[in-house]
Amino acid sequence: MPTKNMIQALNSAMDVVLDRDDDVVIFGEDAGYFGGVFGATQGLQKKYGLDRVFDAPINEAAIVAMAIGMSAKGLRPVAEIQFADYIFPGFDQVVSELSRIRYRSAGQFTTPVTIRTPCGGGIRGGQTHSMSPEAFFTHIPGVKVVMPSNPYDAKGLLIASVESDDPVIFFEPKRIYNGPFNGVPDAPLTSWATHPKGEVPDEHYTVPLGKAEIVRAGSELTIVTYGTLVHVAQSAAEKAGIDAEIIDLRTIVPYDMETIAASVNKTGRVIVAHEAPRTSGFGAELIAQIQEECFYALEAPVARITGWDTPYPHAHEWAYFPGQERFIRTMKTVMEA
Amino acid sequence: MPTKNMIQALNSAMDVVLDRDDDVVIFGEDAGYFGGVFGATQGLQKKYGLDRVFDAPINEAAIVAMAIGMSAKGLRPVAEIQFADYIFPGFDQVVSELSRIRYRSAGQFTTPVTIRTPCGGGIRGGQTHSMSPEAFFTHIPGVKVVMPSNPYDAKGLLIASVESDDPVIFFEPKRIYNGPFNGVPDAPLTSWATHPKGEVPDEHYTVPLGKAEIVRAGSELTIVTYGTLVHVAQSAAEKAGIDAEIIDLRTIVPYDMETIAASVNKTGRVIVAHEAPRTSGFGAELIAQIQEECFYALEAPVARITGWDTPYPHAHEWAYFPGQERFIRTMKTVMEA
Amino acid sequence: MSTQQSRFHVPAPPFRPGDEPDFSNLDLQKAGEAKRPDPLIEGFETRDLALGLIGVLDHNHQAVGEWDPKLSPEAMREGLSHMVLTRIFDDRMLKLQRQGKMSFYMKSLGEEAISVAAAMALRDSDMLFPSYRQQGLLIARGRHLVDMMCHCISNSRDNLKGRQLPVHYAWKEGNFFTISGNLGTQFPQAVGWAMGAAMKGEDQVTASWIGDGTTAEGDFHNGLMLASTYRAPVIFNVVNNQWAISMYQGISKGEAPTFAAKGLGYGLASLRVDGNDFLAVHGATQWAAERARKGGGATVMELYTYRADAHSTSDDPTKYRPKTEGQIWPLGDPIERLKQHLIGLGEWDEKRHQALETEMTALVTKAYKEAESYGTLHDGPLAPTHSMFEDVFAEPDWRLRRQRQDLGV
Amino acid sequence: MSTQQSRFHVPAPPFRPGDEPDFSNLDLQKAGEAKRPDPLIEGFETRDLALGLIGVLDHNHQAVGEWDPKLSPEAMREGLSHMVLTRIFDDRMLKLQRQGKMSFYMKSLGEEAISVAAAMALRDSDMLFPSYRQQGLLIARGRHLVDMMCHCISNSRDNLKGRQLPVHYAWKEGNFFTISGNLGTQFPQAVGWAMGAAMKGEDQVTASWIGDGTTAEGDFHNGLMLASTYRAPVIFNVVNNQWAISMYQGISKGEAPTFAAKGLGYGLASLRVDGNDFLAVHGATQWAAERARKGGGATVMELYTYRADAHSTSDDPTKYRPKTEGQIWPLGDPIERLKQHLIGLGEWDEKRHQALETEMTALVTKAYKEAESYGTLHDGPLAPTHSMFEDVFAEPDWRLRRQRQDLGV
Ligand SMILES: Cc1ncc(C[n+]2csc(CCOP(=O)(O)OP(=O)(O)O)c2C)c(N)n1
Ligand SMILES: Cc1ncc(C[n+]2csc(CCOP(=O)(O)OP(=O)(O)O)c2C)c(N)n1
Ligand SMILES: [Mg+2]
Ligand SMILES: [Mg+2]
Repeated sequence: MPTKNMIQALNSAMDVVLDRDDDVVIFGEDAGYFGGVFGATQGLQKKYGLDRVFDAPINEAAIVAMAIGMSAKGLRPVAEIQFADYIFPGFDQVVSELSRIRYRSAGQFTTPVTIRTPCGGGIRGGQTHSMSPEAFFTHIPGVKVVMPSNPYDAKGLLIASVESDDPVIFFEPKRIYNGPFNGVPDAPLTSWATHPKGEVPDEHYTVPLGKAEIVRAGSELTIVTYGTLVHVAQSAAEKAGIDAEIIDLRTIVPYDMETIAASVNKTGRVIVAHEAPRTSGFGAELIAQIQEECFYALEAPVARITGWDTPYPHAHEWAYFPGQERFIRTMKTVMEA
Repeated sequence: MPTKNMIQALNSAMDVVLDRDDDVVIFGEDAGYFGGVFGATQGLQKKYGLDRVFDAPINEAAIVAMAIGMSAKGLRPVAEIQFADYIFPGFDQVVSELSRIRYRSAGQFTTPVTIRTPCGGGIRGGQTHSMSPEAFFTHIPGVKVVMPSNPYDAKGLLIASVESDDPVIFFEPKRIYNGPFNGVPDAPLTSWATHPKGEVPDEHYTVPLGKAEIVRAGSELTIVTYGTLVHVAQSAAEKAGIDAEIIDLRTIVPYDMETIAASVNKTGRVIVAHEAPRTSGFGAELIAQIQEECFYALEAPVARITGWDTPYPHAHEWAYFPGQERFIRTMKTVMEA
Repeated sequence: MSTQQSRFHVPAPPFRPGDEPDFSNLDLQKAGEAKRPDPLIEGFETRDLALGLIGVLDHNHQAVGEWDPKLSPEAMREGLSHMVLTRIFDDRMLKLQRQGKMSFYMKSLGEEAISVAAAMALRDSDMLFPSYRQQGLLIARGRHLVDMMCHCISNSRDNLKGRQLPVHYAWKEGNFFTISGNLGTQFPQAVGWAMGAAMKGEDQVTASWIGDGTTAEGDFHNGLMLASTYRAPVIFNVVNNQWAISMYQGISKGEAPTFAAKGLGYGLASLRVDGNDFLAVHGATQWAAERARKGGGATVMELYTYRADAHSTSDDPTKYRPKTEGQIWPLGDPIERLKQHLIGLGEWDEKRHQALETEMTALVTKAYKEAESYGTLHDGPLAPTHSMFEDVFAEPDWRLRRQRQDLGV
Repeated sequence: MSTQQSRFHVPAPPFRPGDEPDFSNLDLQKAGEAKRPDPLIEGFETRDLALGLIGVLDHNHQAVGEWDPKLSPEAMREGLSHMVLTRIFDDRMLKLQRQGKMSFYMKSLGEEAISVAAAMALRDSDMLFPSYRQQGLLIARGRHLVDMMCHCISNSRDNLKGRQLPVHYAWKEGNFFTISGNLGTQFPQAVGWAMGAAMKGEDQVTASWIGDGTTAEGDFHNGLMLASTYRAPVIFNVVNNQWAISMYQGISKGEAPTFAAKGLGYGLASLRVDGNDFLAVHGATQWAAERARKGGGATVMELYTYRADAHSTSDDPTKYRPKTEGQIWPLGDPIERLKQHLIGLGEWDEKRHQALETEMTALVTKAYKEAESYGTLHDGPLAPTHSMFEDVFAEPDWRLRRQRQDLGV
């Protein structure tokens, strides 16, 4: 089986959908000729032509709106927002339009748009190239929210997103584009080639939206997370020698509460983790639902590992990022509670 | 003591700050000559002149940005966004700019802006005049979020917001502009004149940001809420004959966890309630923090009473709005759990 | 400009309540004077059209000049009939709103030519992205009055299942996009649709409408900018009815000479048109559609008119403008002008006009009777309550299913 | 325009890697030709200036025409010196970035006149809202190199406490606003500041800068629209360096004849200026500042130039444009042109120029030595870790205090 890093897997997913469906079009800032600042669309304009893969003006609101119009017309646009930090000029078109057109037209018009955008810190991007804004999108009725943690899922989830008739905001944790990350700042880069999920078929396949994956089975503690932190959690569990069950949500909305509840009912102890700021982060939603459904199984308060309620600082990036150390500390606290 | 409805109280607050501080300026769509579509700024242009109170073009991003520039220059702008549903074109200027200028300039520039905006349903406004988008703003480090539930607080909190050196998003639950609302759709309108919090001094006073108020003391159950639902909760408690302690947050960020925890530790049972959609609503944050701090005091899962995860439908407004009936049902469930 | 010191400046309208309005020094280009260039002219070269005023019907109600679409009397009578119906429909709906039959209403009084003439100049297959004040498009495209009413009173037959505020229509079979309550969002969406049509090799044109106040929104720019980049086959209509709720057009126009001139900076064809002149709107729309269909890209069209009634059922215009302003508005009334033109041609008379009004009134009355038989917002029946959980996604997820259960519907 | 069918269209640059770039048919107005109207001209009347090109230095390096600011030789030498220092500073920072001393860097190679001449034409009390490519403003306003470097290497003396990516300076004493990583947001903010100045009765002018690609953003429109409405004393600089990372200017310009022309639709004074001509930038900025200070409102100024190096340390431009494009760019190099002008006047020579370069290089080297003594991003010391919890609010609330405790700092 060929190995791919996450960028290559995403590129392969777009190649597959462009090839199978003439209605798929791809655009974004620098996404055409250049192939994107991270290279995710590299080679696609050359292969499919300027009509299918093209550059878009620097205006994220216009990019989302154009995708809406195209999708209502019958296309399946895949729009790239260069960094998740820059999605906010387009937020109104997501909240007020993209998410609601099916609803407000009672199904007459639909908007099967996929918005891809790199998120997260750990690459010294400073406060405007490091955000994890997924929680904002989880509060919008009518959009699905996805964040893969590895190349295999990235490709399968992206194809599923493009093929979905619902709009999907597809977050790509850029820190792990080139390899998994254990959450130790100075750790040497590991490559996806050495990871089982680095094996990515060239063909079409999907990973279903709405289904979490248990990436580590365990009995003492449940960790619910997604994106880069899946790997940090795994490394921390190994290092701490705690038999944690680690759930990679993959799809954030709708989240797979069945898988979460089954695990929590088994372990009785839970940590939810994300890189975004703590207050009103998606961890809060998970906790609210977990305590509602598994109250009597809980043996300790559900703990949150999150970014702080500050912008993502450039120089103190590693004091902000929830790394291995913070995971281990919190795991111990929860086990002792 | 003079009585005022909420619009009059807000108007009086602006009158006071305009009078005391030459740096206060007020603007918004229709906010100048006309005095705002709800009349909150009525008479102020006439009294203070076109230089202090004026109309703004229909562009919410520009309104926020202009406020930012003015505030950095040393003014204290109070900007009105006509409906909270229309704040999203300005979301980027809030997330990426307003909230961060103090931080990213290490205190060299500050942005003491107050953004007032009417929110919430119950007035047959349909999906674009009914939103309660406060949760989005609670996830942004660097902005404070306020929502009063009565005229006295409205005036005191608005003055405190304008005088605060931090940016404040000030939500006004428009359903209760003219009188408290018990959450029963066909109930006759009651006036603020009959409510103790309808007594509003003409002079300057403040209600401190960050301090909740216990609007009903009780021993059996804690209800944490804000805005319109404070009144619905009160009416439901009376009707159901449950001795609920009702906490009106008043400031949503930073929320008054001390008051909440003290109450929860006493009652052991909790409901959090808001009108906004459930998933990732602010209730989730409250629950996450409550279970963290009061885990061992909790006798039942914390329940959420919220809007549904749909847009606010026009015709089925009352099936969406969390009214008295839904409160009573949930209170009983929590008491029986 | 002769000021010598920087001062804070806020534009103010010429007249406020209490003032005697007077438009006698409004300097408008005369009907028939504007030249009609080839529709494939370079956009930036349309400067004179952006600053002038395209008119066809002169003060004697005669059709003059190059922009006359030379419609047949039948076509003009059809236009007249649609406009009359639109106005009578609006009047009835307003009354019904006052009677509590619906929650909200917005009339298009004085602006009927803008939508009706555009609908007639476009093909039925052309796509429309309107705002809330172009009900004439629906009328002209033959939407059933009963269906329009069922939406407005949010009853069991509302094709939007009661989810939208009245007048926020959506009608896919009529190529009429779902109207947003959020101003301006449809402009860049219309470009996306138009790009899609071009990608698919279709010759469909897309037209969109916003108001003068809405040109201030970022989405106005977003739409024009996108169309300028991708040369999209789209018509951007700016309905300059002088008012945006209580704010006069100067608040959004600023120092711009006209709203049409805002298109020039994007290199788009830019026209200013007498919006109360049915023939001018028709001729200009035809021109813009031809330009779009032939690959010339977008046109920005300012339709100069006057909002003759309140903004909506929620405001009282006498609070912010003189009551008589609309009456003395120099461009007159679009129905009256087309009617007089037809009479001048000997193709119409007062009696037929009265008969038309009577007929349309009866149509509206009959339609409302039927519509009400399917329910009203106040008394029901509405769409089934559980339908409020549908169409959030293609399929409801576990959260929506559970919430529906919670509500017990 | 001669197309006859609507087709999907995406603008493409004239040259891509592998092509032989050739600008010989770039039709640019000659230096000295543009007329200089009174600064209080009506904005819309500046059409010729928006389509032309204001230039002062001709191909013989002589100053010609009405826009010549007639600077003293001292002033020009000062400008030259600031530009040389800016370039040497950039070069050194780039090298240090390559050595891992900082995380990121962005040069302004070829664009030095744009910032230096503007800073010199404005008063020090005028307010600046720049983008990330106007380091020349800081140099010309005399910011200490050590302070600039301490920010870039995020050390213990970084006045931004390590919170911002390198080159995202903020310097309040220098009236230099905090640079945002989010493109374009500063344009409408600058208007707010300018309005504030006007409200306070000050004659301060506010100037802001964005790139050609950024004109596509809604905030470009938002800024111009606000300034047009409130007649704010602001100068909107659009640095058209032909590229926005990998996208050529056509993607944001679309069918517009020039970027300057985008200002006309707002009725703002609109100028297109040779951005590689120090004297033209100076003269035009002076004109715009006079206009603003006298109450004439805003000016949009396109500065026509070429981004002579990579976008930032994160991209390789040979992947998307011919390597030689910058070398054959017809407007030459701003330093070389001012230098030759001074030599032509007998006010400068090659020897002095070399001495200047040597002196500036030494300055930069010395400054870096000092800066490094306060730490580097890689090896520290940084600002104290607990400082990351400060300045979120005026006072940290309980959440921030607790989070700081959690982190143990
Ligand atoms: C984004 C947004 N902001 C504000 C509003 C509130 N609003 C509704 S209509 C209106 C005035 C629009 O004026 P104009 O564009 O001139 O259209 P007209 O009503 O005159 O047809 C305003 C401010 C809104 N609906 N959406
Ligand atoms: C809102 C936003 N979108 C996208 C980006 C990513 N980005 C950074 S610089 C840049 C190109 C800007 O080009 P231009 O405006 O021409 O300025 P130049 O770099 O040429 O000076 C892009 C797309 C950003 N910083 N902010
Ligand atoms: Mg209007
Ligand atoms: Mg550029």
